[in-house]
Amino acid sequence: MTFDSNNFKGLSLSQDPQWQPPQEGGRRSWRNKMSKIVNDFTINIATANGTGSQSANLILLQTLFDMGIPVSGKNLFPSNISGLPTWYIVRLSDKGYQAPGDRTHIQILVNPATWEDDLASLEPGTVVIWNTDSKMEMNREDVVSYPVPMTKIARGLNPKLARMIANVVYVGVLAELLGMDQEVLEESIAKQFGGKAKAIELNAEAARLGRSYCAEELTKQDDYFVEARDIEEGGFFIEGNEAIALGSIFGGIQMLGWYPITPSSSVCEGIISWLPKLRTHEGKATYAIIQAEDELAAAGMIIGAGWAGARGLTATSGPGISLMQEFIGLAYFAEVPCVFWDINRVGPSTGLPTRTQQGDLAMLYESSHGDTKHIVFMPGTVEECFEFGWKVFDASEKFQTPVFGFSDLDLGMNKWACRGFEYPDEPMDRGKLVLTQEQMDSIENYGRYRDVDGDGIPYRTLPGSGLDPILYRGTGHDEDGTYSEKPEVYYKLMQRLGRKIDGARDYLPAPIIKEDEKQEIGVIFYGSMENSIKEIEDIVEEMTGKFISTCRVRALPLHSEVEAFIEKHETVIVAEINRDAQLYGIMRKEYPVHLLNKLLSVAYSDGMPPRGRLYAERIVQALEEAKI
Amino acid sequence: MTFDSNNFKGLSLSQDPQWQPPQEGGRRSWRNKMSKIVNDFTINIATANGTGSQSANLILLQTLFDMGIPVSGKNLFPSNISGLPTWYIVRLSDKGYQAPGDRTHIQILVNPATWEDDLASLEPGTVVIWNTDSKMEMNREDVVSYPVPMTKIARGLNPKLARMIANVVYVGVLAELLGMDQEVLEESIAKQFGGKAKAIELNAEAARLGRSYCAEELTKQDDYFVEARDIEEGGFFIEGNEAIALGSIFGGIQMLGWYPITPSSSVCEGIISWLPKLRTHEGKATYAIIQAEDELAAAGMIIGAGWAGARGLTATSGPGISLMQEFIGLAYFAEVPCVFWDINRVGPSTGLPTRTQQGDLAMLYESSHGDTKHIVFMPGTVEECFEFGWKVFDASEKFQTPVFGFSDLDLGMNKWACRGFEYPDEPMDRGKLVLTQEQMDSIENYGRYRDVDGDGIPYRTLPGSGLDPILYRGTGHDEDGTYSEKPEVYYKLMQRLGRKIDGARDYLPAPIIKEDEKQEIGVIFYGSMENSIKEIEDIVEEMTGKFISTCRVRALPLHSEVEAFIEKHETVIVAEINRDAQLYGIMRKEYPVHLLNKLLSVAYSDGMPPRGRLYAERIVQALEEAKI
Amino acid sequence: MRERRAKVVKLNVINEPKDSYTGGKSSLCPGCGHDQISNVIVSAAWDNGILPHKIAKMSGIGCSSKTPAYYLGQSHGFNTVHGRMPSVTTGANVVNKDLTYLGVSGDGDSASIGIGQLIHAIRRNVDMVYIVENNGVYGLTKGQYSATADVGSKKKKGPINETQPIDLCAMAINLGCSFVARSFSGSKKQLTALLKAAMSHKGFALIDVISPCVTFNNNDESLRSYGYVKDNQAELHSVGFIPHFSPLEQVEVPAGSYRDVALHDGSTMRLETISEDHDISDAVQALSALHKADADKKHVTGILYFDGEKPSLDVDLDLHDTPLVEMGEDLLRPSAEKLEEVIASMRG
Amino acid sequence: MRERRAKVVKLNVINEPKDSYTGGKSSLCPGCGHDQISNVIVSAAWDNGILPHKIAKMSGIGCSSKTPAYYLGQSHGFNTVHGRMPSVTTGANVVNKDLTYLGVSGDGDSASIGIGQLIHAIRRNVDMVYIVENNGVYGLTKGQYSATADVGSKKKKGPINETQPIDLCAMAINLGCSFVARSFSGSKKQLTALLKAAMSHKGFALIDVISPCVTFNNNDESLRSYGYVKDNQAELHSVGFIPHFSPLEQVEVPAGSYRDVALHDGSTMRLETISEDHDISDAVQALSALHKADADKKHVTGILYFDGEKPSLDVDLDLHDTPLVEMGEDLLRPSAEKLEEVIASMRG
Ligand SMILES: Cc1ncc(C[n+]2csc(CCOP(=O)(O)OP(=O)(O)O)c2C)c(N)n1
Ligand SMILES: Cc1ncc(C[n+]2csc(CCOP(=O)(O)OP(=O)(O)O)c2C)c(N)n1
Ligand code: SF4
Ligand code: SF4
Ligand SMILES: [Mg+2]
Ligand SMILES: [Mg+2]
Repeated sequence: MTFDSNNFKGLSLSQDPQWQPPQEGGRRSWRNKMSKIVNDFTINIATANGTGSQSANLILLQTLFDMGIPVSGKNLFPSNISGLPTWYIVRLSDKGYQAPGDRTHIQILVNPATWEDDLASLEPGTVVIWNTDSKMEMNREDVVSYPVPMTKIARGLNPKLARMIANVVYVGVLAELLGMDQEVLEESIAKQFGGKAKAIELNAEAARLGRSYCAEELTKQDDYFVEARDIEEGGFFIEGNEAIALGSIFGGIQMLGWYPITPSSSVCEGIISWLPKLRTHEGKATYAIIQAEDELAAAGMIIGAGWAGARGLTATSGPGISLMQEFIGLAYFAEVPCVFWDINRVGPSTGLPTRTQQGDLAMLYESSHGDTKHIVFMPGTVEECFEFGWKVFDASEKFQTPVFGFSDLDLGMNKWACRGFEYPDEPMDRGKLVLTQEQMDSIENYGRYRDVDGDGIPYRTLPGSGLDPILYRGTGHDEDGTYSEKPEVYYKLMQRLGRKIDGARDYLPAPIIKEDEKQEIGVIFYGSMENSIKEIEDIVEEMTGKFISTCRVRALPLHSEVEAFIEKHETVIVAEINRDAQLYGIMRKEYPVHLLNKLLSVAYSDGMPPRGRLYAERIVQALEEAKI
Repeated sequence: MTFDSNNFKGLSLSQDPQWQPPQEGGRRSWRNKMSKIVNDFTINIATANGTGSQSANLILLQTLFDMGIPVSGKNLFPSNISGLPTWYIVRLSDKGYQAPGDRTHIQILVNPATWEDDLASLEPGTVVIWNTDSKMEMNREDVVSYPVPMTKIARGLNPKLARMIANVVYVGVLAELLGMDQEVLEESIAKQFGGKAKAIELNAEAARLGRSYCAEELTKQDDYFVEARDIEEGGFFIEGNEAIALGSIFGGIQMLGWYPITPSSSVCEGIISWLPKLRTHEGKATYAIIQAEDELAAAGMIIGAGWAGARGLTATSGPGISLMQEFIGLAYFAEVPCVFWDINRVGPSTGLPTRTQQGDLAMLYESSHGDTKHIVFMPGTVEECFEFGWKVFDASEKFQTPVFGFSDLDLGMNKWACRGFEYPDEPMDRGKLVLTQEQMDSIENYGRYRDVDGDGIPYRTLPGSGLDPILYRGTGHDEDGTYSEKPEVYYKLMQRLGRKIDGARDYLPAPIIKEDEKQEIGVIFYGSMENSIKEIEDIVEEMTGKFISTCRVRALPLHSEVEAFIEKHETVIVAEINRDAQLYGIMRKEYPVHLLNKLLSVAYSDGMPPRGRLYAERIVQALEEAKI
Repeated sequence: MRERRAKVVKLNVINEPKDSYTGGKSSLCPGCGHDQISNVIVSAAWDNGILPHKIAKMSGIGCSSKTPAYYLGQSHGFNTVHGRMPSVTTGANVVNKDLTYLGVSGDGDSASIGIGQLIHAIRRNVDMVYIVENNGVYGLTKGQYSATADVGSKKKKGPINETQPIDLCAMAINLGCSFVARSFSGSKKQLTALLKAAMSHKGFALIDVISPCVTFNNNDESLRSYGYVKDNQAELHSVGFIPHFSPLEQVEVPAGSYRDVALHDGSTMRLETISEDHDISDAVQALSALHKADADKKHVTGILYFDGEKPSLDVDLDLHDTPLVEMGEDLLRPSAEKLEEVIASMRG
Repeated sequence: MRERRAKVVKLNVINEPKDSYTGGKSSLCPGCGHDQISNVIVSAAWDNGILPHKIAKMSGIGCSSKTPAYYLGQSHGFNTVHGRMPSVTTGANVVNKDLTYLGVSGDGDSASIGIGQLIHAIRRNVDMVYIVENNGVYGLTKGQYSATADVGSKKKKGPINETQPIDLCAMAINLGCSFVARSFSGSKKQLTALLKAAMSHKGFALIDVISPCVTFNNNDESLRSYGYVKDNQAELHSVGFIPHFSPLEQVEVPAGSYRDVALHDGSTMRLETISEDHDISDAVQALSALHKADADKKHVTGILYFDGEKPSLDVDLDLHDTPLVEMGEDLLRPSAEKLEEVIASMRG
């Protein structure tokens, strides 16, 4: 008899089925080594959700960040509200690596539910800081064990909130153990709790107690240390989704129609929370927000808004995109501007709602039945989330077509270090709008769907303007918008639509290319893989002695520079986070055959953010196989 | 100011924008030529829908067919109920060509609305039989004009029904003019009207009046004649959709959940009308039919039926497929058998609901968000519609996955000559069902999603059986069906699903290959293009002197013989009825690069059934360009 | 020279001739109830003196949903997808609240695929008129049963049609819809009055109009076969022959009384106009009247429920008076300083 | 040797212990109303003596829809997609009418995305029990408002929540649903009785159960912020901290009277059990009771409407007695002769 129960045990970073433990000979004996390891290790914190560990972890992250240490945090949370296992992975890396590393160096053990599996999966020599009040055993001899009575310490402070405060205790222990600055730690606590004095005091005290427990009762037996670095001015943490929200607002969003779904909800909730502060005029709203009854309605609403002449946006994830397919086809065919953000989670179907993937890309590009093709923006950083947040609107109105933003849970729901946002450097592009009779008169032979300028993009009038009204429709129509089933009319229309979208190629964000001189190996990637690419580069170099050039694709249809990049390199690998090699597939379809000869694919997806070593090894393997 | 009105004027076969009238020198002077043209011409009948012309046209078709003449009929009807222009194209061809030809040889003009355009588009020398009661002018001198007072003749017979009977009058005129057998004609009328004696008499009389009017008042001035041929025994006319309906019933359909949409409704209506006759047991139904509230519900219903252990089917068209995307992903991921027929009409969006296209193929193959891949059956003849009608169920239960049938309006809603249907030659394959405790005990380490046999296909139990119950789900699950977010569990599951569908390749219908010895040029095509391929072959040969081999793909994922076919030929063209070269795209993605070098694409779509010359010319052009 | 007398053209309050409100030629079947409704729309819009281009015509998919091409040729419109017109209208409405939104739908469009969107547009009280051209069948797909009440009272029912019909008016009243009325396509006077009131109403106004399909809605089981026709020469007819009918005669029923209307297929339908005593602010009374009418196999017409106080969606949203679509970059894009403030707040 | 006394295990009418009806451990928030309903399901199924494997557990997506994992571990089930459980159940039901279909859904699942399917399952009178675990919020996506009535009576409303809630019971009654009841997750006795009756009913049985979400449903505006908590130490709390609550106390309200129930957030809710005089066959009376309760800001519980005569879908379909899934090739595939006959008829 089988049904689901809470078996979330033992999610560890080394569970890639391909992964092999290092060979016996290669294993360094940790007890003999005394060299300091500074700012280059991974902390894995195993808790349960709903316990408040999230804020403790954010305090830890903020403290490290404010010490100037390059750091990243990944929240691996379950698809429920309270009580299920959650892991938080903090990676410190002077090299700036942001992917979860290959292994855990420091394990915080708080959650009895995953205790045994977490423990079992650790490599020898790992540091384990564990809650002695959890009634679980510490049965490994080959790790560095730091027992801490976290709950007891917390209970001493505030018995009612002990479950919650215990989390801050381990932050204090870590601070002492690794040598974190107490002042910075307390500032981080203050940031985390805004102005709430009582909460700040309570948490600061818990951290101090953790710290002094460590100082007094534990002896440092490990090599891990942190060291402050020069601080980049003005940096802060932000989630990709909030950056998109802000970008949308600076892009002049007028209508938000949405339906909640993880991991996209925070795009909309970000917009909802920022709009009143940023876009109120004479005490009134300059925007409309509607929580729709479902994704079909959300899509319909933004199409209605686009038809009426406004900038409408929705954000959703895979299941929502599937449900919006019919409407997307309408917007494509009737040429209505509207913006869809897909924050990808793991599919197919409901899949793993709280895990990350790049599995919807192919679907977005060819959304809806019949012959279609769509513009897709693919940010890879929080800065780009903001930038593309406003640019998508311009593209959508310029090309009079639905435009997708494509991000994922990893980029969208984790906090990333951000340098800041650049204010839009161009005025809003509302596209070929005919707003006055004068403008109308200047157009020769106006028709809603007539290609007057030869770029495939027609002019349009708006409802209420009194200028050339038409009945928009999803059925066949001629250049004036009149219903038509004529073969040549349909053929011409479809060819124009094809040209229109194709013409967007080089208007869209160009790829970010970093070229190695030798131009031997190129790696093409996109989106959140940005956060792993540096490590991938380094590991490939370490393994093969070869340097790689990288090309981060930022939009579909593919910019011509992507093709040029492939042209220049001997071998090019397309690395992505899905099973079916979706971007690689698009390239296979579109590129001249001589380029395909040098194109290889590394596609992998298991719900985890992309690990550097895993991709590096697969890239090396692909290179080797290709040589045969 | 523009809005749609009834401008359906002038749909003619020569309106392909690429089409050029023959050069001056090449134009034969029709008046001088006296050679008989037998069984090799095209009749175009321009009427309005709702006038009853459909039955007149079917009588004409049946008469020619029963005389043993290879004939085909295409109904080009509008997306409304009554009063809009409709064309019926009858092609006679001893060579067996079934595509609409390059031009009209005989035009029946009845509809004033399209009169002028229809007339204007005719080539000099065309025969025009026109209704003098239509109050329209016959202003061309260079055609062979046969004026007939059709309405007046009809009114004489029955004034109330004159609008309707007038249609049978032109059938009578044609019969006389071309030399059709009166006896066969009257038999056809009798067939058309079942047992209804009065209707038979009325229509037979109308045909006789038309016939005698022609004999008495007109002088034959044209070269067109029909001649009886040896009759193939047992042939009959049937629409592809009805053949699918019958196939489904002989495939043991248990549940039909549907929502009306042109051109798929007649699949369901066929099932609905045949089931009571074929599948009643002890006076009760052995099937359940539900007209759903929409396509989402229809999909849900057949998934429910499949989950419970029954054979469920729905039929729809593009917009419905778009709406079913989320559910299709669920069936893929939870591995629930169910069958979806897509009778393709012209997209995107509502598109041209009464025109034909192969525009949904790419969407079917990768339906739903995330990484997915599906089995698609693609019949090309009415016989195959029947055969695949039952085979899809076997495939779906065998592979425990949604299976698509893919047809189109042309194949589905036109009447095609059929030799008969073969009774299923295999018992129903219900797949790996565990129905008893004994069976269960014989499986080592049973788990709903465990790959016991290494073919990626697990075993399953049914609700109500008391055997190993599980909670099916669209979320991540392990081999026992238990909820899991573990990376390695998800990875393994997705790899297995990949292998499972991939493994279906050579189980599915192999392509139909006709090889030319030289193996120079190959043409790959699918579905309803079958009806044009012979003519395409002949025209290409005529134009280039080269013979071509053909390969009709009948399923996705692609059978290994398709690859072998490409391997063998120097150049291979993929010909299809869409804009974006969808099958070609799939091949580009999946085939080794060395094969892609010889793969060319000819994709074209304007809503019309594929015309032989148009494709042949584009094939020749592609070949020439490739040589540069 | 003689003075030429200009032809006298009747103008409405804003000096527009009726012609400014007409549309293209209908391609529906002769006699279809929907065409009568189109005529009423033209009259009501003209009577109400709305600027034609300040009306937005919205529809879904179906014979009914095609009609926006046949009226108000000077208005923009959107013939959307099947069953989803409410959401498109909602989105348009909130960004341009100054237009009069006139939605037309069918019973298939509204009661089956579209019922969720209809319900939620009612719940939000979107400021629009929503006409259901209710014929009990799917006209455009050739006569399948829909989920609403039959127009004919004696309709023989196949197995599918055992299913209880949905009364959209009762549903709407129960949801607190701010304006609910029922009428008949042949009751031009009543319908015009209702439509004028609905267009003036701020909020969601549902008008369920019984609008017979002359081609597919009839008493015979075989009605779903395209070839079936309804006169006594039935068996003489051909596949695909659609007889021509004249539109139904005008029927105006005084408040409180009823009339039996003969339909094309020979059946009759009983129309009762709701009495003047009916308290349109009492939802339970309205529901009770509908349930009673249902039991008595008749249709009660007129305004059934009205709530003039319920704020419409645009009001709920606290929108600025200027429609959003008329705002420029100055209002839509916050300043660079604002961005600095945002970033500063993030830096904490 | 001493004789070991076997532990006495209570068995039901079919000799099954209650254990045969339990499921996996719940992963819902401690104190969630949904868990109480799961317990009732276990009891009611056991009491009714249904063979566990003859029950099918169906659900959509949401905290509520996860619960099938927590009861009836010996039954097959299907946790489908958001809002679409009714159609899946309909398909399963008609091919295997011998199972007891027990659907569980949430208010988001039922009243928003799924309202169309719910309505049409009711219309068809699919033979199933449909429990709405109604908490007025989207629990699983962290507390957005749903389209149903608030559980707390004094809930402060943000702008979106001005929107009139949908009363699913009133909607169902209006549609002629054959069994309509309302209850409260904390009224174990009443709910068990209702559920037992519903499982025995042949036709669609809707039970709308008020089931408080202890984590997101509370009186404060900030309830949509995940970090918000509800005790007096609120401001001490952290991001992502979900306090533990005990389940609400049992409340049983005698017919005809009412009781005020205190919720976790300190608000109260008035529950009234419908009086014994209530005529459950009178739809208008039931609607009127609901409209009145709404006006009085209370919830009326108990069986509100019942129609034991309405044929269920499987009956309408005139199915053979043997469930379709149990038929073999002999019944499902017509003979070769039949095919010959078909072809002969085509040849005409
Ligand atoms: C998604 C989708 N499904 C199905 C159809 C086919 N379809 C066109 S109109 C129609 C029904 C229209 O019925 P109704 O709304 O009652 O309008 P009527 O024609 O009766 O006026 C259907 C099912 C479609 N266009 N789109
Ligand atoms: C198509 C789709 N849209 C959105 C979601 C995200 N989602 C999951 S549960 C849920 C709402 C659940 O609310 P409700 O039904 O009231 O259940 P509760 O959690 O309150 O018990 C939503 C919107 C989804 N899974 N699928
Ligand atoms: S089919 Fe019916 S609804 Fe459609 S146009 Fe004809 S009469 Fe009207
Ligand atoms: S979030 Fe609310 S509905 Fe969901 S489990 Fe927690 S208390 Fe229950
Ligand atoms: Mg209708
Ligand atoms: Mg809820």
